[in-house]
Amino acid sequence: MTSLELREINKNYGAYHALRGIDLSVAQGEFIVMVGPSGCGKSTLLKSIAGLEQISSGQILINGRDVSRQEPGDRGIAMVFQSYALYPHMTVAENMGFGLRMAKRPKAEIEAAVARAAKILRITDQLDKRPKQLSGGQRQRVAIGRAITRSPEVFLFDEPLSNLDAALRTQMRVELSSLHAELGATMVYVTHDQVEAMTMASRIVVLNQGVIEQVGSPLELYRNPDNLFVAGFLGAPRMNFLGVTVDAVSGRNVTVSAPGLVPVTVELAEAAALPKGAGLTLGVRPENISMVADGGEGGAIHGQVRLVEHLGRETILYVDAGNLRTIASESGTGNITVQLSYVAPFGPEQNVALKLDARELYLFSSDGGRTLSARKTILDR
Amino acid sequence: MTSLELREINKNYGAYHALRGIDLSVAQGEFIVMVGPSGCGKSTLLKSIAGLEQISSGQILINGRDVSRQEPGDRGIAMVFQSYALYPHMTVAENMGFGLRMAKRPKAEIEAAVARAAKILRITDQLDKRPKQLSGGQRQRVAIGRAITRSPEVFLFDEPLSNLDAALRTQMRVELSSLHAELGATMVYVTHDQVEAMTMASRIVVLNQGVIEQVGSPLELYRNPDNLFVAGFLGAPRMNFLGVTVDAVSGRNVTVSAPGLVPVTVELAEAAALPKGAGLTLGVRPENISMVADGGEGGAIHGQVRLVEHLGRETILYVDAGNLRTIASESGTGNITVQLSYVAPFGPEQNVALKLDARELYLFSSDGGRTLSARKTILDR
Amino acid sequence: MQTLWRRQRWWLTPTLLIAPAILLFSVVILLSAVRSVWISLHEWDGFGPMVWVGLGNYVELYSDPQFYVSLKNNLIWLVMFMAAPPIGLAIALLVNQKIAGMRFLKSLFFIPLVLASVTVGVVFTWVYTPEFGLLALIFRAFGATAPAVLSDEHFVTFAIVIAALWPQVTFCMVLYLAGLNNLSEELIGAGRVDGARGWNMLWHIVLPQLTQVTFIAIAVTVVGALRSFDMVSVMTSGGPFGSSSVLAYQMFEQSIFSYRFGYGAAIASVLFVIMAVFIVWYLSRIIRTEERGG
Amino acid sequence: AVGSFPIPAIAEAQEVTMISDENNAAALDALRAIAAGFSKEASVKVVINNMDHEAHKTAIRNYLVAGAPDVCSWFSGNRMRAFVKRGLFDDISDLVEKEKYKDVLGATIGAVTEDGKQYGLPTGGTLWGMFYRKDVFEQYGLTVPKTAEEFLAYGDKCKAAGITPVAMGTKELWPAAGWFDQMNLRINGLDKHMALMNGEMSYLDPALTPVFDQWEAMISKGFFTPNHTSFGWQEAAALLAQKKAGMMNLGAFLRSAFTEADLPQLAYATFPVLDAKVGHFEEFSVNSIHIPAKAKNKQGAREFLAYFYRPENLATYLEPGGNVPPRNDLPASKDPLVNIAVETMKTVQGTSQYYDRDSDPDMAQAGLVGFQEFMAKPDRRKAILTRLEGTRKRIYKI
Amino acid sequence: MYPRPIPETAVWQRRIYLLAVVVVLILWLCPLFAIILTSFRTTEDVMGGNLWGWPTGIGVIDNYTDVFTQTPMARYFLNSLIITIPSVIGVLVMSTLAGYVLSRYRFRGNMLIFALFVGGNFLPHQIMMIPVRDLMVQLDLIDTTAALIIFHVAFQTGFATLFMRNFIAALPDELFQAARAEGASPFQTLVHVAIPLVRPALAALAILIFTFIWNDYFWAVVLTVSDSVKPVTAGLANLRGEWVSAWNLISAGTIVVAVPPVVMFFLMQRHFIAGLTMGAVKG
Ligand SMILES: Nc1ncnc2c1ncn2[C@@H]1O[C@H](COP(=O)(O)OP(=O)(O)OP(=O)(O)O)[C@@H](O)[C@H]1O
Ligand SMILES: Nc1ncnc2c1ncn2[C@@H]1O[C@H](COP(=O)(O)OP(=O)(O)OP(=O)(O)O)[C@@H](O)[C@H]1O
Ligand SMILES: [Mg+2]
Ligand SMILES: [Mg+2]
Repeated sequence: MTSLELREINKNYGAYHALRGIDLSVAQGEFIVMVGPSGCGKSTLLKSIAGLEQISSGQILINGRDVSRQEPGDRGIAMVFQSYALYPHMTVAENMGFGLRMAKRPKAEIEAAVARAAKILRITDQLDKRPKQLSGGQRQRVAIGRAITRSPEVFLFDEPLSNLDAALRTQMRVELSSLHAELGATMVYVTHDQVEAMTMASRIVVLNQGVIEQVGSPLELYRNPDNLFVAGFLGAPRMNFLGVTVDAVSGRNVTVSAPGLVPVTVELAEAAALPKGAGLTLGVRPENISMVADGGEGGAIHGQVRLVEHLGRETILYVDAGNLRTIASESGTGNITVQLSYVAPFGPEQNVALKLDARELYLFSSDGGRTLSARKTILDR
Repeated sequence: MTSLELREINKNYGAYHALRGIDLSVAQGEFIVMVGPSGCGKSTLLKSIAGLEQISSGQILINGRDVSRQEPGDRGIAMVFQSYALYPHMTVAENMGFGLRMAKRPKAEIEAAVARAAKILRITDQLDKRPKQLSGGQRQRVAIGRAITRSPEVFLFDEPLSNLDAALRTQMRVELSSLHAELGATMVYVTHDQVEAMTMASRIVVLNQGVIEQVGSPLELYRNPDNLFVAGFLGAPRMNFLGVTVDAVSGRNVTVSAPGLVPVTVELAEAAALPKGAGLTLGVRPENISMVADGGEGGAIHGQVRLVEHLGRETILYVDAGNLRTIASESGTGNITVQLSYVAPFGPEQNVALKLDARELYLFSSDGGRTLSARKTILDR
Repeated sequence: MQTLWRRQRWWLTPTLLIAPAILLFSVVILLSAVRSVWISLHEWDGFGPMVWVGLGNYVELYSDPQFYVSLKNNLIWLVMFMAAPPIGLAIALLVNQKIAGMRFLKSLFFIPLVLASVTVGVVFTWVYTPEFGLLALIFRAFGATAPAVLSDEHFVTFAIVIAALWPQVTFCMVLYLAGLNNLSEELIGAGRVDGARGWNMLWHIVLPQLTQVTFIAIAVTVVGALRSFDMVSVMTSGGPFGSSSVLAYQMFEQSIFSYRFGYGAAIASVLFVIMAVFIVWYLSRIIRTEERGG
Repeated sequence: AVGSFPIPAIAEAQEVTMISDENNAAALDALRAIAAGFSKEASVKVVINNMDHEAHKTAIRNYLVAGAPDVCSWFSGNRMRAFVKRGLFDDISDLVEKEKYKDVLGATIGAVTEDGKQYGLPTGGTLWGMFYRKDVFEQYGLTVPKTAEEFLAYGDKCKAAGITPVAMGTKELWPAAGWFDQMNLRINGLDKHMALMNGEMSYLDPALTPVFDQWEAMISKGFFTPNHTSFGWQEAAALLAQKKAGMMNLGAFLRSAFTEADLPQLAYATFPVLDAKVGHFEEFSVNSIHIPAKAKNKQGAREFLAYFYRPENLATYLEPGGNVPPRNDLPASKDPLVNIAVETMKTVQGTSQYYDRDSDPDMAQAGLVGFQEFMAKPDRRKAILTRLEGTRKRIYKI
Repeated sequence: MYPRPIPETAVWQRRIYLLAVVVVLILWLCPLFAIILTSFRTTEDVMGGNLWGWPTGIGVIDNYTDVFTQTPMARYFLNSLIITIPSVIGVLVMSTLAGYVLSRYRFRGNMLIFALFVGGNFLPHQIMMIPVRDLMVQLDLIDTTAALIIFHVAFQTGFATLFMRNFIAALPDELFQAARAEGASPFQTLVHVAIPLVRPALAALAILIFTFIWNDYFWAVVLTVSDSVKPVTAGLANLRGEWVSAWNLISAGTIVVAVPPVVMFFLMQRHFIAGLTMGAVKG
């Protein structure tokens, strides 16, 4: 059953076109995670669904009802605001119970719901404080608590865990997932956290400049991004993009190379007439690059280590690959990011060779960045 | 040279003791990252350093001057507030230039500084907007911009990147690091992001309930946590803690076991008189566990897969290890977290055996969680 | 019914909420205002038959020298009264401290507003009285003779405005006291970090947060200046020889003393047109400020 | 004289309400006592609502139109006429006839008569004249000036002695007009004065020239309190009491400025004769009491008026305020100033009320301002008079 | 809080500050002392032109008792309360409702209605005398407290609406959005969100409106004649004579009449709470 349906949603702020023709259909009980760069319109979309922003055109249906003209309170939604929007004059408990109180629920029920939410959120001992006496993360949890006490049909979460520490975040993630499972409610969840997106979502929606770039399951998006934008957006550190030219095409295989890059062969999604010498973009995730000390064999790229970041066990290396042309890289200077899942014995200024995992290469057209390479298999569970 | 020195800082909110005897000495140009659970007092400490909260006792020295009684504006600090605290009546550009304007800097200089910060923060085209018209992430960047235009002696950042998307965050991380290198300013940086903490910090300060648990370089803290709290706090997913009893002690080696856990031997920091049968906590990071299908050899723990989370390349598995007693685990039901750096072919309900990396085991005393195991070597750069 | 209500609630509720105020206000105030305009087109002594004179009253007003004197005085009032908001703010800032006893002192600061305007006028007359007045006493202490300000065509309005400022400042003080309680601590903190203090803090951080209050304060001050009546009536009756009259007083004088309601209403209408200019400017400012998010 | 069934509804209708503007506490008490006496005698309840004088002037326009009481205070003369013309006061000629008031009222009846009908009863009058302190006169060897020349001499003598010849406070405007009235009466006589008051004479009439000439002479000689526009009459009267001024043109209420101990020093003199050919006219303002046309209980009001107007009642009411009784059959007052006034009134050939009571209110307002301005800026005489004339023309549609 | 609170610990600073405030207060209230001193004076003293000097004779008790005996002051006091309290409540209710709608709803004519409220506020009220009187006659309310209450509520609503609108408009938008999202009806939002947050404003408004209505005399004169409905200002005016004004009594009366609004101010300060909206939103 379709729980939430967005039809051709447009939203203008004066001359600024914040949402452009958003079409999305969400099934009952789905967990939709919305990601996209800052300012792409995620909050605007959530507020539009909630009815807090008047959409400029389009239709919003919740459980089949057209709610486009309905009051937010009548839409059966609950929302966690990015800016929290806590009632400063109410205690935490009052903040969380407010929605139920407005719905004239019995006191005992309200108290029970608040206590339950507080327990999940670990703020039971903060219930009598007021928002101004709370830390940022505590405020954020109150904001979440306020939404979950109401048990609505659709939850709208706007970066609800951004101010929590890792441990709490992991835990909240699990809690929200189990809440989701328990209530069977539909959730629309905005986050910038890759892990949250990957682990919680039934489907991820990638938004960019007010447009949906791709919708799909997390692994689908990760393994088979529709385009360069999605490929670059999911995965941290992000995929490396190299400017390459076509050397040869044979059936569904294309060989590309670039100055400083040993020719590599990539399988195409479909046989295509790629003229020789055409410019394409080659994508390779940092984790699909392995390193050997210079002189080691099989290196496709040679370069010099610029910066090493140790994340405990993992190591991220930024390698300067000389005259290799990288696209939209972090600092614009031909750096390639490599992520190793071991404590790597490389230091800055060391010359290294990089090996690319041939099965995990992506090819994108240079116009619009459409993905050209073959779909990668996704492991079944 | 000591840039910032905190001496015995205490801060009470009424009866609540938010900071307890904080002692810290920060050298000129250091990048201190402060981490700790939500509500532990990080923001309070930053505000105290800034002079926005009156400390209850103690002393704050900046570049040798005792600033405890000085006005925030005189302390030579700039701060990014967790709540942004943008001036709603000023445009983005005015917000960012305000500090310099107060310092009566020439207009051209202000404009240049603002333009530069805006470029770093990618908000050049937002300069004429007012905070109300910005998205959450854009606001946060303005708040950062406001701090960096001022180029102060000490920067105080309170979760400055929490509302940015991964790509932008990575980029901002690099930008802030290079800004740090360029200015040589001292930075105190609060974050919940493990990657930021590990990559940016000269030293990490772990705060817990108003007390400093440990101070040290990222890898130091990661490899050699002083106690169970620090061990659990750094690293995501967090370290697994198992309740174990001492089987035998021989010199600096202790053998521990538990029902469901094959005895393992751990090297102690120093020879100690651990009575046989004494209760200890064994720590092992998810990444130091490897999995074999049940029946595979070398398994220290046997269990059943509960949940599999695919993060693209990595996989996180939650394994139910039967009657093994785990401590302070995420959902309290004897789950062990395993992180594999490959797309793992395990599915829920599958029986598995877990192998622990013997060199990477940690032992903690059961009283207070002091680390008992030997120091792990840290790879030199 | 229930669903109808829920469906229509978004416009019904605000309509119902604002209806009583609009209803009462229109019936009592607006209708009266309209009737005043109607009256201004007549010659009328307040009880007899009204005689239609069209724009006659306005024509007469146009050539009435007293009208220009009053108008000029109103302008003086307007300009000088603009001192009330800043002084009121200054006092509000002075007393906005939590110290034992401050609440009591605050209440005392408030007294000028509650004194009957007759008394205020009289007291200030005492201040200005030649020979016995406070001003005279002070001047005498320095061996000088105080000017008889209330007898001087040129000084008299200034003297009255000063008296009228006393309660007006208090009025603004109360407004600002309320406003100062709505300041955002966080913004002030940010300003402190940015090095704003003293005047800069006030000007760049605090005042912008007080714009809404300042709007109110300016409105009441303008209203006070344009409606000024009591003080003129008590202190000089518009004298000496009409030189301190203001439009409202002239209107009152014409209506009540001279039994010329039509003429009085014409003055009021002109006064109102002047105010309308201000109101338009004022509202456009409010809208602009709000759009900025201030 | 009322029905035997005190049914509440009727009793309500039988109530007599009165609005007074009595500000003398003792006089108000007397009024209430009279009301109480009437209530007892007639078993009709009398409710007295007292109002302050200034507010009453505003209020009466409203209550005469809507919510009228049964009896109200007001002023005789032109101010009464304004309401009579609008039919707002009841004709009480019947009462006057029945109680034969004409016999006891003498000339003052004219003040409440319009077109031969009476619309009110005069209550108390104020006789205006020059007041001075006997001890001051003794101290400086002054004598009461009886003629224009004597007055000028008096003035010079005062100036020499360092006191102001005439205390004057024109903040309330009317004292300047009173001075004009006095001079005009002395120079042009009552008829011409009333012609001016009634709008029948021009303010530019040459007859007024000597008035303003002589007045200007006094002003330029500095006979009046300097900065008189800063002073209300009370402050000016204080100057007299404090021996800083020689005389003051006012009514007997001026005594309130004197302490109990100083009162015996206060003396009255008529305004000096400026032209011997002109008869003796005085300014005598009379307050009055009326029945509004919209009164509910006009019969009760008449009964109450009759009761109130009994000599003994009227006397107790007038005594505290020091007002001159309109009836000639009242016992002598304990107040010597009142008795002097009564005596003076016997020789007077005619009275005016006061500038602002005699002239059209619109004109009066303009005139009051004009005279104040003249006193402050005598050189503007021409402009002022031209302005007044313009006002007169407008009002009387000439 | 701004200005920055002087810390509790700086005892001396606090004392000196308080002292400075008292000094300013004394200068500020200079004219008031003339009134107080005058209310102590005897009539002779007043007539003697002793305005600023020390009273030569003490007439305090006489003066203050006269205020109550020469006029039905007690009755007037009661009337004033009967008029003022419902009026203030009425004004607060109406203006809060209207201000809320005007600040939180965008609809066509919003600004026009607001302009009318503001504009009505600017009318010189004397000009409305006759129309208002006629209205009250038509409603058969003339000479009742109801007439005064209705008029005051209507007239003050103009200013009060301007006041409340601006204060409510200054509250963060997100709070209202949150309430809407939580299904609070507009009225519930008003009661549970807006009103608690504008408490200082409501208190200030209550004080001001109370003062204005308490001090009104003009409309009392226009709309009432009976002592049984007149407010306390009438008593004050009654102390002024046709010719003679006993300033000592008037001063005493002024002080007596001024007491309730000052007490009101003192009590209402309880609601002047700083930082009410702290912690509400990030921004
Ligand atoms: N004004 C206050 N009154 C009482 N308690 C307060 C006040 N401000 C903060 N606290 C408490 O002090 C503790 C520390 O707050 P702080 O804001 O420093 O936390 P934090 O470490 O920044 O947390 P977060 O990561 O959630 O931002 C919290 O438990 C909070 O509830
Ligand atoms: N009231 C407004 N007026 C004009 N522009 C606005 C307004 N509100 C938002 N915008 C613009 O619309 C765009 C989308 O904003 P939105 O808040 O939806 O972004 P977001 O995707 O939530 O970003 P973030 O991740 O930073 O929160 C932004 O570029 C923002 O500047
Ligand atoms: Mg957002
Ligand atoms: Mg914090």
